[in-house]
Amino acid sequence: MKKYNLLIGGSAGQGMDTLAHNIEKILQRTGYHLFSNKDYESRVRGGHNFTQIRFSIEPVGSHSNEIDLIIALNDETVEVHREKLVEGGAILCDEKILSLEEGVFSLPIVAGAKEVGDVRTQTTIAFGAFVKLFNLDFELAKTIINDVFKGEILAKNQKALEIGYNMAVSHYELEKPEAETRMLINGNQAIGLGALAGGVTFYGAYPMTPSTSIMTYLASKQGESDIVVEQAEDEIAAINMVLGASYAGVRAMTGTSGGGFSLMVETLGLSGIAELPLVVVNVQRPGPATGLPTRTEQSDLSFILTASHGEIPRMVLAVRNPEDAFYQTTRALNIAEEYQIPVIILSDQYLADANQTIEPFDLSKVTIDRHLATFDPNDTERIYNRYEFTENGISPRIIPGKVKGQVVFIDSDEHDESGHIIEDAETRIKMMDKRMKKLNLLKEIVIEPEYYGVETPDILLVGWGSTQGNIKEAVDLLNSEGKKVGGLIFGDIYPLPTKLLEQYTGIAKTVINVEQNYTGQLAKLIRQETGVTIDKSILKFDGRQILPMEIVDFVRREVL
Amino acid sequence: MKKYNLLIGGSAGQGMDTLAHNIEKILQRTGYHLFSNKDYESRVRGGHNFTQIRFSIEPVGSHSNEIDLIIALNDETVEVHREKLVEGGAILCDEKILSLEEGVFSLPIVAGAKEVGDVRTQTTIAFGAFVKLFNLDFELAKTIINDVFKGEILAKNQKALEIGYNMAVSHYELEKPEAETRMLINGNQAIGLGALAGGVTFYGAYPMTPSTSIMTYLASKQGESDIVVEQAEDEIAAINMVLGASYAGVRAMTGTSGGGFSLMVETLGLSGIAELPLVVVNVQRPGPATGLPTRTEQSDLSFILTASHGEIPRMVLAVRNPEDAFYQTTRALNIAEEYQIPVIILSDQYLADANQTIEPFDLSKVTIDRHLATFDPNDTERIYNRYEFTENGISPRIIPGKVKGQVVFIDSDEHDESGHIIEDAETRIKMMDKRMKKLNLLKEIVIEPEYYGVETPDILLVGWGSTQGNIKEAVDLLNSEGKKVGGLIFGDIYPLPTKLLEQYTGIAKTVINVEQNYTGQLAKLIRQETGVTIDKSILKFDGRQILPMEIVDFVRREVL
Amino acid sequence: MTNLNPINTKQFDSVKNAWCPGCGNHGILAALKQALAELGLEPHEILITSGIGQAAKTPQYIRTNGFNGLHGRALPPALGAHIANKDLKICITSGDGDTFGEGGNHALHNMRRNIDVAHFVHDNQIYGLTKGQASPTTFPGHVTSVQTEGVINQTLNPIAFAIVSGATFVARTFSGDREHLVPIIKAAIQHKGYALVDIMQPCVIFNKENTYQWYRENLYQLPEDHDPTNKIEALSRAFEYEEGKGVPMGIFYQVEKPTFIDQIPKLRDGKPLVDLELNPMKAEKFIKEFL
Amino acid sequence: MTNLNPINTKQFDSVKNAWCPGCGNHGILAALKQALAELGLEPHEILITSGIGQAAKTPQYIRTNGFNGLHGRALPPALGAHIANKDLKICITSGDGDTFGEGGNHALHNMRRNIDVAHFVHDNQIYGLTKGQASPTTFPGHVTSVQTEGVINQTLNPIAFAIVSGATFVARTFSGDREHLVPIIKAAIQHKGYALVDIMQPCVIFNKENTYQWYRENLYQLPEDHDPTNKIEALSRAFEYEEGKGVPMGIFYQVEKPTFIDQIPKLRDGKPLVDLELNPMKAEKFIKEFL
Ligand SMILES: Cc1ncc(C[n+]2csc(CCOP(=O)(O)OP(=O)(O)O)c2C)c(N)n1
Ligand SMILES: Cc1ncc(C[n+]2csc(CCOP(=O)(O)OP(=O)(O)O)c2C)c(N)n1
Ligand code: SF4
Ligand code: SF4
Ligand SMILES: [Mg+2]
Ligand SMILES: [Mg+2]
Repeated sequence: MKKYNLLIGGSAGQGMDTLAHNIEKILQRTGYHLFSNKDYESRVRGGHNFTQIRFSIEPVGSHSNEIDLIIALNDETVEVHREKLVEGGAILCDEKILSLEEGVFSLPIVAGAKEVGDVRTQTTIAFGAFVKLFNLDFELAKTIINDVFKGEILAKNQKALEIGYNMAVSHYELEKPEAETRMLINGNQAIGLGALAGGVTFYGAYPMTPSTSIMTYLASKQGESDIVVEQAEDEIAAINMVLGASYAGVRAMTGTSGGGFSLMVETLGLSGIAELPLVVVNVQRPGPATGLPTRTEQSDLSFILTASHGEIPRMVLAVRNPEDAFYQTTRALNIAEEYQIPVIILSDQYLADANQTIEPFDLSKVTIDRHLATFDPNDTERIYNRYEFTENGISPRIIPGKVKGQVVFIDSDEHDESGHIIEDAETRIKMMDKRMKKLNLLKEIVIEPEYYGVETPDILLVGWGSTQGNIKEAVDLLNSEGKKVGGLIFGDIYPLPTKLLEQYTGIAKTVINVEQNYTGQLAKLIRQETGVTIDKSILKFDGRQILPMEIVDFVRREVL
Repeated sequence: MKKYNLLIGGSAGQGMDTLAHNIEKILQRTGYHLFSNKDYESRVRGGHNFTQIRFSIEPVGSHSNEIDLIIALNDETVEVHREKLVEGGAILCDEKILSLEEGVFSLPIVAGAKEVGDVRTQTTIAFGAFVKLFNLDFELAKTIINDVFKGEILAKNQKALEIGYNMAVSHYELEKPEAETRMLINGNQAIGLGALAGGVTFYGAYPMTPSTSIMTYLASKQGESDIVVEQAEDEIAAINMVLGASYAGVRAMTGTSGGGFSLMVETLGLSGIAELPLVVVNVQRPGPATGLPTRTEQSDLSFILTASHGEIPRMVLAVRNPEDAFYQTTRALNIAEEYQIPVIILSDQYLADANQTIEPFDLSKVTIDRHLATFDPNDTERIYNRYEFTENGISPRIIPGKVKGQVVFIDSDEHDESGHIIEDAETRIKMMDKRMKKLNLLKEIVIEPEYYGVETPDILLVGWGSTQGNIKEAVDLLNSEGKKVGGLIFGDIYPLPTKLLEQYTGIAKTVINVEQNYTGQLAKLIRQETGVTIDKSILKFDGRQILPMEIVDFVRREVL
Repeated sequence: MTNLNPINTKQFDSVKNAWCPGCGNHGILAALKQALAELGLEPHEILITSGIGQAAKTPQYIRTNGFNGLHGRALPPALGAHIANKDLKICITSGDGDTFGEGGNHALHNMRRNIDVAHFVHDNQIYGLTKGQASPTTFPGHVTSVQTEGVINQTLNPIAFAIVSGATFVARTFSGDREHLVPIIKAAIQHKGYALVDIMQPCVIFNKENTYQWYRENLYQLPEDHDPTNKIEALSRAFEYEEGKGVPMGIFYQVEKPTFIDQIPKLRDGKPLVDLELNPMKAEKFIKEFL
Repeated sequence: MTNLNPINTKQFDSVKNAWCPGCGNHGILAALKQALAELGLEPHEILITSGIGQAAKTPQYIRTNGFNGLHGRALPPALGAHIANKDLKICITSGDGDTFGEGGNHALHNMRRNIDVAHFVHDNQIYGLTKGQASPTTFPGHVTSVQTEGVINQTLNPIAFAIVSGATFVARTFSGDREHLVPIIKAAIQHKGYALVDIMQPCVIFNKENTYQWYRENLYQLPEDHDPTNKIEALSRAFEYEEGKGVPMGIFYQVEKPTFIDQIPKLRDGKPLVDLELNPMKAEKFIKEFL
């Protein structure tokens, strides 16, 4: 089936988020696959925001700029987006915005809301009209309204739904999907859920777009789960709180965006030398500095690879979709505790805010491996040493306060096995080796990137993180044109897994990195680690996620 | 002439610094070249500290562990260092530490101090003895004592000098140097002096070893120069103050060590997007975190290359010796203002604390190029735009408050030419291009590394910064053994100058990077930027500077 | 006195603001323009610094020199610019979170320095731009998306904090009361030393507790006989805030003390640093010391 | 009461310290061991956090659980550990610079939280470890290698700062007066809520102004009838410090208020977080919400 693409536009504060949510919910529950993404400005009221929802009976992994239906809550939406309509595309809006003509569903939406007695119900009226237009189940629509609205506004919205439903006519004849149960979830929620499944009981953070919704999601679960969420006075406090909690034996996590991450880097080093498990999520947005707060970019990779003065072992995981976001978060927590290192999860605004329908997470696949040591409290001869030298560099870890007579001492200075400051060269060398050789262990567990495409590609697209869906759709489009294309999309990114990379760069004639940054950060890492030089770059740094068609156009134009 | 190597050891607080200073001063003023370095612990009293002073009638650029004379202020010094004595080496100490024997100048130093009536004069007694031992000019010694001591302790030290001088016998017959005027200066003082010569009038910083002496040096000049030094409440404040001062039109600078630099990285990005000139000195010490506060390392390079979220143009200069430290500081100030970017000067504890005799700085070689624009205040039609688009990306800069009717607006958000927040893709792309293309301009002005050695080397040693002297001495030693060796030592490091690198790596059979870090950070940069893979690595990360002989031994052992 | 003079305020007009309709920031912006105009200041003579937040966007919307820096970092650039050019009139316009949350340490230490700036805290008792988390000035019990069971921390009292830290002019006013606001802004700008003005500013979207109406009901004037030179009296008044007596407004504290610049003779008596001639030869005497 | 019990304090012995002979830190360390012993606490029950500095080395020299973190960051790990395991008795031992300079923002906000910790500021009124620059508590006029014309900033008053910020136990004592020091340390540890103890600690090397003798001459006890529950009275006493009347010592302020943990029912009434069973299946119900 064709993928239908909706665009819902208006200004901040008009209730677009609720409208989009309702539409997504009914599509999801009807059994469609969908992918929706948000484009919004850094303001609370006014401006121009929009959400695009693409749905189909087949999986959808990317947004697209070819719109089938615009739902316009204001004139600006029509002006800005009309040109993106495909042939046969249409606009649904109030009669004051556009009057009835071919391709315009001009409806008395505002009048309807007046009838209800609350202008804010406009969006529910539009929802009702949408349900009718696409021949969706009215009862289902009602359930959704009942879920979303509470109190006195519920009745109003129920009424609005009916009015909207009745003012439209059924128009689109869609293939009906099989009834399957899927989750509708975005990247940040998936990370939050991963934290809960992974046993995080303390989340300390400072608000920063686009990471804040991880915090608010977890905060909303404080009543029904073990988690405690504490808002820090600043990001330095956030990461240090989390380290303190981790030291004391719980699974703890923090999240932020680039600017906040910048403030955390000294403490990242502390986690490395103190050998304290730490998971930090960086939901990237365009920098530098404040940059474009509500938009997307992948420009913190180079920074994060070596962030903090001095040298520590670390692992960097980029998440590619909500499923990845969930499972990788649970894995990151295990890795951090097993190797007693910082693990950084890289996401971005696109993924953070994009709702997708996916298979429900399988909790039986999730394990919580604490890697805690036991220590016999009756063995009074033995003294616990936090930094005991061991073959693989990982010292047994116990929880402070839990073994009578034994203490756990951690130190940000260079130290001996007991954790106390040293000055001598010999101990320093042994401790550096102890810590840094964890990188070798990590190299053994890194997961190879996903390869997608023809077996022996002429053209290899290399990317990482949230561009996965965009690249894969481009691969399909190009291969359907008869090209031989493959995509290699990294999730685990440091230490860099090199097997598939070397294999496919060996085969392909043209290797192209596709990245949402200016300097081609993955390409630089690849060259540094493997010597492989990438031939061409598709780099986008305007705050908007790349479209599959942009990749296709580039390849058509540049690869002959 | 042979290089003489002295080691002065004792515990913190015994006055070793003064003794070392006096010895250095008399050697310098006599006309010797000298190189001295400090090994000290992170404590104020006690522990074991020592200074090594190497001098000769020829230039000396490195320390060495082959000691000719130990001046021991306590037993520990003898125990720890005795084995480093060369054949014919000797120890000068109090009679209580060692009694008279072959190779021991056992003198009644403590008794002498008692005679003076102040135990602290021990070090001046030792100085007096040293002067006699080496047949140096007693009158010159007196002048030095008169310079160093003030008030009532001066008389005591004058007396102590005499007592010490008289208790020793002349022993060493040194070649007399030509009387030439040189400066005796360490790396931090040279940076401070560079700041003064370069027109810095505001230095804002937070104390952190080993960078603090830049601040105290500049603070001590507040009375006699234009500079104002302000101690910030933390490093975030320090760098932001400096940016504010730079914005307001003065030349401003900050300095710190790795941990403080970690806290500054968010603001580094601000400097990039706001296009504000900024010079930051990072005097490196071993990390991660608190690490080894008083020791040396070159482990912040990788970090600094990409420090801060998002992407900005920047320049990174490593300083190799006090001369470099001085001239590069003045150059950094010019570059920062010309390109309106952050320039980072990388030094380290070894260089910071090493006193060296060098040619007096030539102020006629120093220029202060402000690159400020003029703006006609009568042209009321024109509106000044801080971020005006220009061909090379550099916008005319005026000083706020100096042009009636015109305002200067800078912004950490992505902005338009006037500095105001934008959300659109087009302006974003233009602004990113505007800023990032400064990197191309920088590539045109980077200075190639110093090449030292035979014309067509078989073995190429590649290093950067403070290891310059150590590597050069190793090159000499190896070439004197009949090997064909060259050293390529980077000063300008980012953007990486590649001409000589490509030339010599093309010639040499074995390329070896010599670095004071664990991961071979320069080697990684070289591979990333040029694809050149380094064959072998000499990496030292124990907080002690590499000795020329360590390099020599490695080459003898590993390169066949 | 508070009559709007359209000719004078127009020079401060800048780009259209992006605040919500009804937001308390509109009133502060207008009052600030009016105060500057009434003081006869021109755009190029003024520098406004801010951090990040809704309040912190103020410099975007007023035509003066502006340094719209990082979240929490409005003050250090103000200090740097002040040292560099003491002739600039410096104002800081920033939010409660920016000032006392991320930026708390800078507030504390710049008050200790008693630098000559006027610091306007747009105190909406919430993080506005990031959509409604608690700020240090949010009242206990206030439920937000993060403080789901209500705020439990002691409210930071901007007045008491500023008095103890060393500010020499400490006042509270209300963005909804132009008659009170403009004179206080002017007095703060005219004060020599650190002037902290806590401006109650309704956030009509994310703070449904401290609304216009709530402020109107709870704000009250300090008594006529309040002695603003008495630190202890000022603090007693300040604490009425958290004792639930309401929100006192007016000038709590004002004393004359040497400012930062006053105490550095070179800066006090000399030309602004920015006007000094730069010449490498000035370093010649220092080179000699190393010979 | 303050009799040293050698059997009990020995369990706290750790590595040899690297402080200067005569340093005030020796007295604090000894008193802390004594206080812990007298309170019957065992090493594994206690967590001491600190930042970086001479004072901040204290956890190195006492055998308890220890988190010797980054400069200025003694408090956030204490909070994190406290939330994770409310059973740990938490002390913070850090310098005046660590606490109020680099760490000022954390001091402010953790006092607002009224977390149940005992915070001992080794207040030598100087940056000791970095060799004698001014700290926030250095007195005006004090000349250092950076403050070459003497300190010009208002002295941060730890007592007033803590009272205003929300600490619920605020005291000053002297490292040279073991009879005063040990009981105050014990009272601070026993207090439920944030206890801030400003311990005057001579730095015999870098602070030649505030010497043992200076403190002996300038310290004086709060009057017998001082009411530590009266905030305004406590502040008045605190300000005597900067009014040049000398350095008052004793318990300025002590009130009972719900602590941070008290206000989070789950933490107050439940097991420590660290003792909860972790099980992925606990997330099952949350997955359902996305269907
Ligand atoms: C380092 C950093 N952390 C977090 C943020 C996100 N942030 C922007 S504004 C803000 C809070 C604003 O609150 P306030 O200062 O009270 O301003 P308001 O919006 O309420 O006027 C936060 C947390 C940021 N921009 N930078
Ligand atoms: C981020 C960072 N900045 C600066 C330093 C350097 N530093 C170490 S201790 C210290 C000050 C110590 O003063 P204080 O806290 O009063 O402790 P004291 O040594 O006086 O006991 C400083 C500035 C550091 N270690 N880390
Ligand atoms: S969210 Fe609140 S503070 Fe921000 S503009 Fe809207 S009303 Fe004002
Ligand atoms: S320098 Fe001062 S604070 Fe540090 S150990 Fe010595 S006396 Fe104590
Ligand atoms: Mg606010
Ligand atoms: Mg101190």
